[in-house]
Amino acid sequence: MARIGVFICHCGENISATVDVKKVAAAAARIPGVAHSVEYKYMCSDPGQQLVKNAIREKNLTGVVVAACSPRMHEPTFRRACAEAGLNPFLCEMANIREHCSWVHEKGDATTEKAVDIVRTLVAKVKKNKALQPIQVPVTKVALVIGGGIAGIQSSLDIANAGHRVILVEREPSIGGHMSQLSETFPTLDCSQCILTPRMVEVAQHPNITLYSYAELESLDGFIGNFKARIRKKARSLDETLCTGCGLCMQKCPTRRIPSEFDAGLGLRPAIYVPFPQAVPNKPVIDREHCTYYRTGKCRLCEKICPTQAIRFDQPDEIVEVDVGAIVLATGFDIKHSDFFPEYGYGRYPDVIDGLQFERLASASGPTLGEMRRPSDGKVPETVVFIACAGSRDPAKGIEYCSKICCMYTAKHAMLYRHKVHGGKPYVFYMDVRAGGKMYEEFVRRAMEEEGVQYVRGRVSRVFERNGKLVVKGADTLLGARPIEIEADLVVLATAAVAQPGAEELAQKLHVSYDTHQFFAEAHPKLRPVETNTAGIFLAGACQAPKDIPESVAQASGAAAKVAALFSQAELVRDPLIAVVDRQAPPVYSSCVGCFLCQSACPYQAIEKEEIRGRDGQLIKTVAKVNPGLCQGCGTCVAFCRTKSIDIQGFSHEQVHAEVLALLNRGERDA
Amino acid sequence: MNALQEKARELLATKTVRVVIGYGPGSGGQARALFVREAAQARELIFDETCLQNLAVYLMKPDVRQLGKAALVARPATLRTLLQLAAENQLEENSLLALVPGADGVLSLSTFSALEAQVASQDNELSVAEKSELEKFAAMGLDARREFWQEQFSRCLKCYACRAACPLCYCTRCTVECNQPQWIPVPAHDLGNLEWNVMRAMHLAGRCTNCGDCSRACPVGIPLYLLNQKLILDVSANFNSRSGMTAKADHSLSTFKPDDPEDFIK
Amino acid sequence: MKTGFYPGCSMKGSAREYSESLLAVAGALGRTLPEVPDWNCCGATAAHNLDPDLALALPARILAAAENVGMEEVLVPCAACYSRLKVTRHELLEDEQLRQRISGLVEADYRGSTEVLNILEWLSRVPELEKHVKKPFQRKVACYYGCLLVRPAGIVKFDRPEDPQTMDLLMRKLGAEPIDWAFKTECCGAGFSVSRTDLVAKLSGHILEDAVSRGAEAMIVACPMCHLNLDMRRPNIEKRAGKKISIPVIYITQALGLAMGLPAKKLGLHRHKVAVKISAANAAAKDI
Amino acid sequence: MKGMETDKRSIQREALAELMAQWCSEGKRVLAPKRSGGKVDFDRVTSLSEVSFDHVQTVQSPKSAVFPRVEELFSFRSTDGRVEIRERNLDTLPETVVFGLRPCDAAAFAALEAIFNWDGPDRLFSARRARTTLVTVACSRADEFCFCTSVGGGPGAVTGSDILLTDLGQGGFLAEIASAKGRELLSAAGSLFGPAGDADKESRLAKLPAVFPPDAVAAALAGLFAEPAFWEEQSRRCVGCGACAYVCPTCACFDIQDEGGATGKRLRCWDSCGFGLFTLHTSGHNPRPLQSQRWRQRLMHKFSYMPERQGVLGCVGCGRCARACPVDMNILEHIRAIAEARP
Amino acid sequence: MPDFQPKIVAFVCNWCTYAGADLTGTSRMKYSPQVSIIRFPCTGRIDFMLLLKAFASGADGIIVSGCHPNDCHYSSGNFHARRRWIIFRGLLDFLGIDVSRVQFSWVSAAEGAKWAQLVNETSERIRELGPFTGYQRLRGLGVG
Repeated sequence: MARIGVFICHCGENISATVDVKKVAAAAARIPGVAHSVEYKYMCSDPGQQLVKNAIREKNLTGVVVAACSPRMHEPTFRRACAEAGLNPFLCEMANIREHCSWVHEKGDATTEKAVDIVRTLVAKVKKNKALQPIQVPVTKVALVIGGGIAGIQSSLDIANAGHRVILVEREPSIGGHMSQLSETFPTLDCSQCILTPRMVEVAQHPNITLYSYAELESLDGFIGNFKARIRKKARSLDETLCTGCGLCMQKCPTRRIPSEFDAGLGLRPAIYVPFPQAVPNKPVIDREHCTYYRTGKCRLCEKICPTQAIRFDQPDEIVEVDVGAIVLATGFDIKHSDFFPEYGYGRYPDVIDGLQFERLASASGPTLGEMRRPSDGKVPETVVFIACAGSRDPAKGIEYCSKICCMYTAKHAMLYRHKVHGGKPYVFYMDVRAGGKMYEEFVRRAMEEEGVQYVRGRVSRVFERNGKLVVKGADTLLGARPIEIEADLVVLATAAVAQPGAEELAQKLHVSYDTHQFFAEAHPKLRPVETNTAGIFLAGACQAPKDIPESVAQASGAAAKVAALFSQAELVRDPLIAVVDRQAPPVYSSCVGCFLCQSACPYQAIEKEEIRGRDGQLIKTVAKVNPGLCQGCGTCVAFCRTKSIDIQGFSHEQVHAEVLALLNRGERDA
Repeated sequence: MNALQEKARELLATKTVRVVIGYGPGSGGQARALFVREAAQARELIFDETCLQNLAVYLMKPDVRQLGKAALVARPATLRTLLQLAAENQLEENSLLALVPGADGVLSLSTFSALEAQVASQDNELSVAEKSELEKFAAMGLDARREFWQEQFSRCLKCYACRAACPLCYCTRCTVECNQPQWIPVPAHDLGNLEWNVMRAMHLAGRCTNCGDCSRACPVGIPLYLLNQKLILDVSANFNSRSGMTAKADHSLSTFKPDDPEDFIK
Repeated sequence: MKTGFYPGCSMKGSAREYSESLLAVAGALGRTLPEVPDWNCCGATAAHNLDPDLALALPARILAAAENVGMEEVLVPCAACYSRLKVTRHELLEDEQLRQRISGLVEADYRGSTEVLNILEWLSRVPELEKHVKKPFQRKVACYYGCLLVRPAGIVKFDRPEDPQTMDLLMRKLGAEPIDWAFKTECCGAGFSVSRTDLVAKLSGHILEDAVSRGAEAMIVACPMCHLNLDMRRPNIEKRAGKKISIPVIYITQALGLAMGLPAKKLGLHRHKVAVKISAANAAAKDI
Repeated sequence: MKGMETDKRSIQREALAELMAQWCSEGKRVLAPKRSGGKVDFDRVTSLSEVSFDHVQTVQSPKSAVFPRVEELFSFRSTDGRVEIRERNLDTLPETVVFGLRPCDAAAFAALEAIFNWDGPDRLFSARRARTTLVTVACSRADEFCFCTSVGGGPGAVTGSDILLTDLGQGGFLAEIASAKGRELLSAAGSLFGPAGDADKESRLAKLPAVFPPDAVAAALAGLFAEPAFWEEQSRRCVGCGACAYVCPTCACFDIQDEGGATGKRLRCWDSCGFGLFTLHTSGHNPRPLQSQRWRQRLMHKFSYMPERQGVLGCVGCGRCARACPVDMNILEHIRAIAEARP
Repeated sequence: MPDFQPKIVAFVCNWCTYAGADLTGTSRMKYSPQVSIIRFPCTGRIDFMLLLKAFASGADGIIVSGCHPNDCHYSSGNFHARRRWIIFRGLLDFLGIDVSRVQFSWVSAAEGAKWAQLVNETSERIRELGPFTGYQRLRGLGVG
């Protein structure tokens, strides 16, 4: 027989001003199964909680209903109090008579009656509550970080420094990401490589970090604390243990005119190459698509020249399988040149370039060694036009979101240009300048006011060539929308920052959700910006949304902290409010018929097939099983199950059924 | 011996299958299910317009499963049912031979792709007559529809013949058998009958292959097919999907599209 | 596909040659283009400056008339008329109440089944157009689209609004070499043709000058208004520029007719202000 | 009623209509076969014109007159841990005339009585039975599912009926008054009946030769209980629904259900031994897990256990189960096979 | 029927509508007290049978509300629920059961005002429709 305690809170006057709490307490006392019913001024105060604890002990309560505020407010408080008094915390429910009653209705009998209805409903529910034990899941304390840009590097280092093993996977031959391509960084104008390279080296040398460069995630199984990742190490075509990184092969390679990815197509590289001199690891790869040997079957010059005989033309890809407990996704972003604005002539005119190409032009390690020379003829540009929002914030022709980094890098570009070409005339066409951030606005002001950058507020309608100049036609909306034309030598487009091309595919491999732009989706836009909806997978950097370096680094450290917190326990403890599949003694074993329609409904791939076998090993039936590590407790599967074989703890069939009946049958059906 | 009988005889004689589930002559000029286990008995098989039962129902019965590998004489709806059962993990590939008698002899299908191809080649749509009957219903008005169904359901005995005859009602524990809580009242009173029938229809939504056996089974003649066909139309109109077309799990109610209609949601 | 033809006022007046060349070409391609019965003015700029209902009612009546006789689409060669019909169709289909109100106004119900087609869409659907070419149009041409064929992009949903390609592709099929230039979709001055000839001289002047400077030997157009400004207003343009500009302006249908070997007279080439010299429109003779 | 001399009268159709009107005006519930949507079934009627005469047999039996699909046994109310039970007031049960049932149906009431009052009288059943009068109409036609003559009945058998009517043609019926209740009816409306005359009842009756002796069946069954293969063969196409039991005039299995919470009713609802759940124990064990065992139970119960325990056969040969069966389990065919399988 | 006070049950998800209703309270907006809330983890959890149970137990109207599309805490529970309701509504209507007594809605945690408005509008509509006697007559025993 149930012995339920009902505790009605006045919440000062927040409840008692409109609800007759004495009447509620008296009515609750008459509900069958209620052994104790009291009201008190502040139930959440220490004396209030003591009231609950004492009653649990003295009246030997089997369940508690606290009629007070929203469970979203104080459910943890009262569950903890119950636990302290020796009652399983999951035998405590809250009846929300404040937010859902006293605050939204006028004082009167109807309001008091509704409060009684709510209490009766929760009493009916709590009678069907079951004592639940938290779920414990073992944790493999190894993190997988996908993406070796600044975000991935930072996360890896933070996790490794917390004492945990990290496996860092990078798709390109070297880590470093976009940051390694940058010239100088806003708002301090310090050299990007100078601040990045030490971190890269630290990664390479850290005893806790295993780096797989030129590698990609093949597949992922498992769940939080217990993932199994398969990583494809693409063939570098050389034996890394033998290669000393001397670079002879690169000097001798006869195929030398391949556009360099690192230089954003502005420079050239050989078929056997490292992307840039500071690469980590500093071991070349053979680009099999361009290599003469792979194309014609002849050459093998590098093989002959290599002092350590490290070249392996027949090396296959290698699959490595690793067990990891958490994953940080840090795959970064891409910039899109596509034809959002064909009228700007990108791809048609060599001197219309994007921001990343400008970075390479301005970089001391770039194709012009930092001299400002335009791609077409190497001339020093006298006039440069920067076009902001070349694709961003344009629902009609581009993408609707703001790429966030362009205002700042455009100001930086204009400034860098002025530093390198003193008499040069930089123009910036912009919609708005968005410079929120520490020292950002000041930086842009400096560009405008001290560095002689002409900011023109207006959009560019087209860019065309006339007499060897690039004519930029636009409007100056601050000067009465007057059409203007600027004859430029170089045009730089701040193209949109978009998701990496393979992002969608990767998200599907990992079962993380992604938004309409293929950026990975955070679990909550404000309160869980680092987590994904898949437990144990975290986000760092621009793979979630466009971000600048400090933001990426901050999120990377945030993700690392989440991983470290997860790894701080031997076992993962979770609320047991998850789905469970019926199990019974033989000969039934389970009422599940194994149709697995629940499987396609589960957003978390938490439903597995379990084969029930007899002692002789004979398959008796295949039934559903919920993986407690993956289940998040939404209960979608529960509503699908025709045999009612899946139930969800905390919101079970019996509980919700009892609530419905109790709510609608005032004083009638209280068995 | 006709082609079907010959095929059955051969399958049994070669022990390719242990039983051929087909149709034989029954009472009152109707056909009935016939379980042929000896080659010699194959000549009793018939296949004509009286052969209506969806024999796939027997694949889900343990008493029949224990006979060993089966060949099953399949009508168009039976083939859809087989695919739906496959999609619901109830039928393993190549565990069964579906025999489809046709003008050019008897097709014998065992792979899912063969079943899918056969189903794709047949007419799976509701007939014009079926659609127009549903339209007539829609035009009847809410009150008239309520009265109609209340009268129909008032006759329901809860004998569950509809359930037993349905090859997709293979659950070993039906919702009506759950009593903690008691979802469906056991008594055959108006409320119990309504809830049972709503539940039966909902549980077949997106799954029913329109064989019609539930209606044929009902001893008091409740036109259950109307409910099934209504939901078949709704599933097709709203989700552009149809049950029994593929052996892959593709249940229209446990999947979704982000742009599903929602004009009824405030 | 039953395709109707809405000529509009220009095609019966200042742009007769556009109509003549279109019908000549259609005939040579073996297609008939029945006119929309009892058609009326599309309202042009005037209506939608004055009365929004009228601006929709006039095109709605045309569309209803076409739909009524079972035309699945209407070819509207005039870019301005095309714009009005296309926009009207869009507005009516977006808003059922509006559709009913406008239908009430014109006492004709347009249900939306009849589509609106511009000349470029119509031509680019001709299968294997290049097979009809007898005298390849071996000239450098400036394909000029003007404002209305491609805008507003969200409604007409035709080609890239700032860098359209359809006409360039068509001209390439005729054997011409379209130039890469910057004024494809710039405004010619349009309706200011009468009121502000100075503006037209400036805007159209820029267009012609850029085309000429990039070596174009002919301007190809698909809009009576553009043609009017670039051709008839040539004296004003020349006066403003202070130089003679002799590049001819020809309709895409005329260019096609020439390439198909149709006689110049039939194509109405003699009606232009700026002479289109066509001693022999073939590869050898460069004097169009 | 056995041995009681039947009183023979005649009655014209118009008088019969008047008689029925009289019953209704007295507040009696009259249940009779009624045609609706292609099926004929018992329903409440208020006039003879609603009644079907030309059918062979109704879908359902008239047993619901005394054993409804669902009935309240008592109601209860629980307050403060004490349960208060309110018995049903049996005086409010309706006086009922079942009209137009067949002789086989009338005979079935004896089987129901034997079951319900086996170890002690069932108050509710007995009260209903006491208030029920059976006015049977003899069969002028039989179909291939009928076999009353093989189980001791016949198309014109009087046993069980209070009054048996036989259609003599031209609107005239022979009325055989076979019980005290029948005589009560007659005395209340004596003027509506005429003398019987020398009508030839036999010639109006359906011809239905017996096909098996019931004793042979009972004897054979005894030897077949432990022959699972036999029952598997017989029941293979059975899908395990309850249609046969629910239409059967003698099947009396029921299930007890409480509805409501603290306040509610205890209900008796039809059940069927054909359901897998029927014998499922709380432990999960099921003594009859296979459909073949449940089929065996059905036949054994009717043809072996009931004759043995209650001294009455559990089958009256109405053929309803065979007609209702969705998979054509024809009981006659199976019983004949059993009779012939006699070792 | 001026004195008729309908009984309305609201089945809501914990993350959006329940929180939205909390916000209504925090903002002290007023609404009709005839509506009581039952909390679920997600609209995906709401079994259609519960709606029938509510009607059978005497509800005159039902509100079902959860997160807006793409906002589901569990990413897709509401999408599954939406499909279920599409079919369920069609079936009820076909059976002659007035589906206007069931109001489906998306109310986010930020839409306190929308919740108040939804409740008031729904109560008003149910008040106009009157008690759901057509369904409530089905309660109890069909056969004496």
